[in-house]
Amino acid sequence: MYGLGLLKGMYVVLRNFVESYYKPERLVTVQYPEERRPLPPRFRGFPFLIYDDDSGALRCVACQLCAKACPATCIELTMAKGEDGKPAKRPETYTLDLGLCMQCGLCVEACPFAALAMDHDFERAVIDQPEPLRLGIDQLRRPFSYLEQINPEAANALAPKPAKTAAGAEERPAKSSHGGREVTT
Amino acid sequence: MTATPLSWILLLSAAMFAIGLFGALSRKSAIGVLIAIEIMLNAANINLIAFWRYLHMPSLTGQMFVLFSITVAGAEVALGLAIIIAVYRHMRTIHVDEITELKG
Amino acid sequence: MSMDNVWIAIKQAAVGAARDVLYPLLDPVLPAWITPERLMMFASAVISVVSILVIVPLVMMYLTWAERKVVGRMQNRFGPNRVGWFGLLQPIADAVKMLTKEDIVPARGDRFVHLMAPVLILVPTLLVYAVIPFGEGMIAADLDIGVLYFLALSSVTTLAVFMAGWASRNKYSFLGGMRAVAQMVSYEIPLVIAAVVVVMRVGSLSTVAIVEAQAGLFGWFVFQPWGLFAFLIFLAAMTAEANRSPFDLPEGESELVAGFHTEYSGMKFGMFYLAEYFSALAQCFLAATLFFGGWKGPLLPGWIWIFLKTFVLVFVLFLFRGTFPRVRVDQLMGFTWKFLLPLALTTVFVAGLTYYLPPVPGWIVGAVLLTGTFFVLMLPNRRVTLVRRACRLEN
Amino acid sequence: MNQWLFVLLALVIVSAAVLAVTLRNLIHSVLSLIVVFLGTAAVYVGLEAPFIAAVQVLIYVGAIAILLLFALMLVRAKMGQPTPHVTGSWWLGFILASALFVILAAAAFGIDRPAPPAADVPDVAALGTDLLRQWVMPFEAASLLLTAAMIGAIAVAIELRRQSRRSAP
Repeated sequence: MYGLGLLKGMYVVLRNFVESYYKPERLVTVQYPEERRPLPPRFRGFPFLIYDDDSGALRCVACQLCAKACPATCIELTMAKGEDGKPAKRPETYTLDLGLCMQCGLCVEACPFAALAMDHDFERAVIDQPEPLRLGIDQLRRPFSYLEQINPEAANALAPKPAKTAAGAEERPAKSSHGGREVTT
Repeated sequence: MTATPLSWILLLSAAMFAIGLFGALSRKSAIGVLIAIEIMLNAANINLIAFWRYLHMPSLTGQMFVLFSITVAGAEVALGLAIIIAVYRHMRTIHVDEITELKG
Repeated sequence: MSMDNVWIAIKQAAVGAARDVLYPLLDPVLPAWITPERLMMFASAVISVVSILVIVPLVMMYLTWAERKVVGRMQNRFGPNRVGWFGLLQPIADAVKMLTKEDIVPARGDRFVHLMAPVLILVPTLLVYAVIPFGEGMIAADLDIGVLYFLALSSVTTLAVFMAGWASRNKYSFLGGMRAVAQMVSYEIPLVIAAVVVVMRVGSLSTVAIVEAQAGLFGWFVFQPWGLFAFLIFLAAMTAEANRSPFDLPEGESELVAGFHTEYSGMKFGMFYLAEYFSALAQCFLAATLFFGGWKGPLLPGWIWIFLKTFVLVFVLFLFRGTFPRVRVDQLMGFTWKFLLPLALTTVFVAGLTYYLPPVPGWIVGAVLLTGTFFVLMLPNRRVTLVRRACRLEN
Repeated sequence: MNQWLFVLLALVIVSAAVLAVTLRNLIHSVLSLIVVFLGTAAVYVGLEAPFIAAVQVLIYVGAIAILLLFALMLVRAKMGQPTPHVTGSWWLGFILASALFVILAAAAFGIDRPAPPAADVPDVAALGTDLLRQWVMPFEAASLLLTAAMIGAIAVAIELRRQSRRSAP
């Protein structure tokens, strides 16, 4: 019948309206600044550099793979020189241009040394924006414990390589794949 | 209104009629002429209602005349505009003094 | 003393006071031709006008708030609840924003027509409230051409929409204006015919007489077959006339930015916004008067009944807005010329026919005839849409 | 309603009519025409004919004015620049019109009738019954006329569309 579809539509909307007053799952929105909905673990904010809690040393070895992988070329880094002039395996400068970064997460996947992870903070609105939006090493570095807190599943995937001392074949299942890049089931 | 003498109302409608006539004669665009004709029609209607109100109060002939004159005016404007649009489509102008030839 | 004539008592007291207190006080100052009766008439007129100008904008302000709350809840989200307790101060916030925003007039637009359009849309919409009976004696002007006065004035707003569209010198608002005028003109005819159905049965154009004729609960015209169909046509035409819900083509945000009032900002845009809600509210009041027995109702005083009925109708308008997608222009025109108009004409015929039949068989005959025409009229409309889709699928 | 109110109203109507006839921009002249229509409606209300006033507003302002505006749009008359809007021999028209006005005014001054009281003004119901009793023939004729006018107007418009389709390749 011609009008039946209209009535069905109206019935559904009316039910939604009435139930929103007594059924909690009908009302999905929260009062944002006061109440916050927990972010899903795999949420991709801007990338950050991981450093081991105890040693405080960055896990990044300045291999430029993330810079190459980034489609928006927003990562620039230079390798540091050791005391004796030889290149040391740590970044001297590592800048991430927030203006260009589109939070795609390719750098995290490209990094063989699991030194990058995606952050969970998205409230970056400020009144006077410092020009330009480039974050240096000290703004990007985060402890590994922070990663465990926001994204436990990725954390154990990027677990620090078991120390050489605790040699035991069974502790190192991932011997074959270089770095901690097993595919998490 | 009761205190207004009949002659004042007739004066108003005469003035409106004269203005309409002037417009119809002097306007260059056909739609301007139609506007002027509308004013003349309104002037006539005012006269009808004035005479009905002052002279033949109980009988409703005056109002009937005005009702039918309004319907006729409506039909007339519709047709007039249709013709004007047809003329414009054909001759690309609606200035009355340029629409002189009678060819189809 | 029911609540109804409390209002009448207040008014008489005020008018009496005007004569006894005010007139002697001002006598030396007043010119000769102001006699006590004229002063009383003037005082009662002032009271009615002031009461309308206070109540209706207030109701309208909280109509906007209610609309955003209700449509929000329909979409599983809160309505505005930031400003004030339940967002109750939201209308005031909107009003302040409207007032403080800068007034822009398009450069090559027609200044005078651009300024006149909001006036020409707001004034008739407010004048229309003089004829709506809010309660027993609570009507500003009981004209004996009430309904015609209402329809005549609501047709003037079409002109203002055109002026707004043209004067803003902007392609989209001009298109929006032309669409709005075409829509309002073609939806005015079913609106007028639906009102004529009720006027024909009551035998008088005055809204008070129409309400008096709907005595008793089942006396409402909605319970008559022709009354129900006339109400449905009136409802459809009403949403179209107010450019709302499924027919909000003129200010279709997606295509025409904001339709005819794109180039308006600040208070002028506010006036358009006001006028839209005023006319929707006025037409809901009229629908309540024509079909739902105005202030007639069992227990509560009259004016509560008419406000209740109007808010139910307004809720239905919100429901439309929450449910229906926007109609295409050809569907819009096809719906009124091929479906609403023939249905309205048959309703007039059936209403006239059943006038001479005794009540019960009349009701049945009316119901059968009208539902029959409804289904018969549906055939051409449904087949047309199906056919067009079918041929599109082929090529 | 008394004399001075009527005089004020008359001034408004006459000035709007003069504007409607002399304005260069056609859209403005249609708008002043609308002021004339509303003025005449007010005069009808003054003359105790409210039904006619409402019909006047409904038909003239609600329909005819919009029809004129639509026609203006369709004709795409060059509204913008000031084209010479008055024919060469406008002064001839002026003389003729003023002569006619003088004659009508002279006739008008002769008539002076006391206005009957507003009490026995027949109400709308009487108008309705009269319309379908004594005046039923003109009523039907008017409906025929309207249909004929509608069909005529459409016939003129449609014929054009077929023409333009043929000319367009």
